[in-house]
Amino acid sequence: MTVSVKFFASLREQMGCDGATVEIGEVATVADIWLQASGGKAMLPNILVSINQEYCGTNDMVSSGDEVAFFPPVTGG
Amino acid sequence: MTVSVKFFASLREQMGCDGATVEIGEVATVADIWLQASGGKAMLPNILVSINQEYCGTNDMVSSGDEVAFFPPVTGG
Amino acid sequence: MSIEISEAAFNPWEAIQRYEQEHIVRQYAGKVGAVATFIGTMRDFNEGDGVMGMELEHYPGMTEGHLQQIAEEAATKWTLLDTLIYHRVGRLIPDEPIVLVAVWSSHRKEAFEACRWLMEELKSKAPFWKKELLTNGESRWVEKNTAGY
Amino acid sequence: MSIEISEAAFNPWEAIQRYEQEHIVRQYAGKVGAVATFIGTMRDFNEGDGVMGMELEHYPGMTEGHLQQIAEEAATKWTLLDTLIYHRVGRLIPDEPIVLVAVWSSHRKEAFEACRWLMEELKSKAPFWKKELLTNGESRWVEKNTAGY
Repeated sequence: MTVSVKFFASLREQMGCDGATVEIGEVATVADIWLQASGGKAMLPNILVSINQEYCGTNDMVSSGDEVAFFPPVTGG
Repeated sequence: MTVSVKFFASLREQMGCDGATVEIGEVATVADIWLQASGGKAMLPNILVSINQEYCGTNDMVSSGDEVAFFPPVTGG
Repeated sequence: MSIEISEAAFNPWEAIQRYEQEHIVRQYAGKVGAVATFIGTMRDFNEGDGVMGMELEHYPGMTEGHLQQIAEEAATKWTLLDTLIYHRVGRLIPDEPIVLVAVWSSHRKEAFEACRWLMEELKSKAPFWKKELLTNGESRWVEKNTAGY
Repeated sequence: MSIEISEAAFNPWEAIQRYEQEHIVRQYAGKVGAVATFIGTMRDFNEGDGVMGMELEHYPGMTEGHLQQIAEEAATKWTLLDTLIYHRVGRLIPDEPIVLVAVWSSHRKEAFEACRWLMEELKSKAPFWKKELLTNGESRWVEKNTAGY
């Protein structure tokens, strides 16, 4: 399946890109998506994740066509 | 001594006047002032009192020239 | 710090802007991180009755003094930059602003807490009294405020 | 209820007034008793360093959705009349407003509590990120917000 990946803020700078399209098998978690999109980097525990713009956990299952985002702690307001 | 007395709001309406000048002996408490200014009426327990525009208690001593005010619970804001 | 009591109707947002222009912009350039404000306005209902007007009485002198005291006390309890309090007296009609409290600080916790504390102090101790003119033609003194916490 | 995210600098007091004229005055005539507002503005200092500019990044779509969610949740937790949230993104300089939260209700307790809760929710969950440009020429991502309670 195909999943759209986004990185924001300091994570975007560390990754050197604001996102990617990931091709992966039909059964995959957010953590699997991270491993593939990051090229195997460790994911820091404070990284936040979302599927289709809703917060989720790293063990949540991803579906084809989903938008999965990874970003550091938020600092708005 | 002479003390200036003020009434506010519903108490002013009940008394029928917004204040009075009270002549009283040299040793007097706020409660004494009330008795004389009100003509001996009972003072409801929720009545607030001040001497020279600072909150005080009914047993506080009054001095000559003081401004003593009696008023109902406040309802501003 | 400014305390004002007036019979004049006021636009609270313009009052805040004017105060910022005159007392905040230059004096605290770069230092303000938070502004918490509260506006109390006159409703056309209270305790189940329609209200068409209000007469707001106060104790001239003591009211200003008491508001000044609580503004100074807030400035000792929290680290604040400035405080503005404006309160109407006299005759009001529904939707008119009654009270404005605005607090400027560097951090939001202080602004939020001081603004709310000032309003509760004002409502519980500042010598103001409201008399409502009801739509049924009667009038009555408001006996107590609604709970703030 | 209105949620707006914009690169355009804004005057918060004029934004509130405009919103009141368009959405409050007629719809809630006589019903508003309380308006609590919070404005967050950009300081020229943070964590002991001078700050001369800020780049505010967000997650387009998710940010709006998340703010809409918390505004709707506030309206279930408290009895509110209306809520306005405005948040800047893009490049900012000191003293510019970053965020505005305004809550209209009939009673003050609800307005105060909802306004503060919305700000804490926004700061802890809404996907915005601040990058500071320091006066020493360096830039850095803000790693966490200061405590709100």
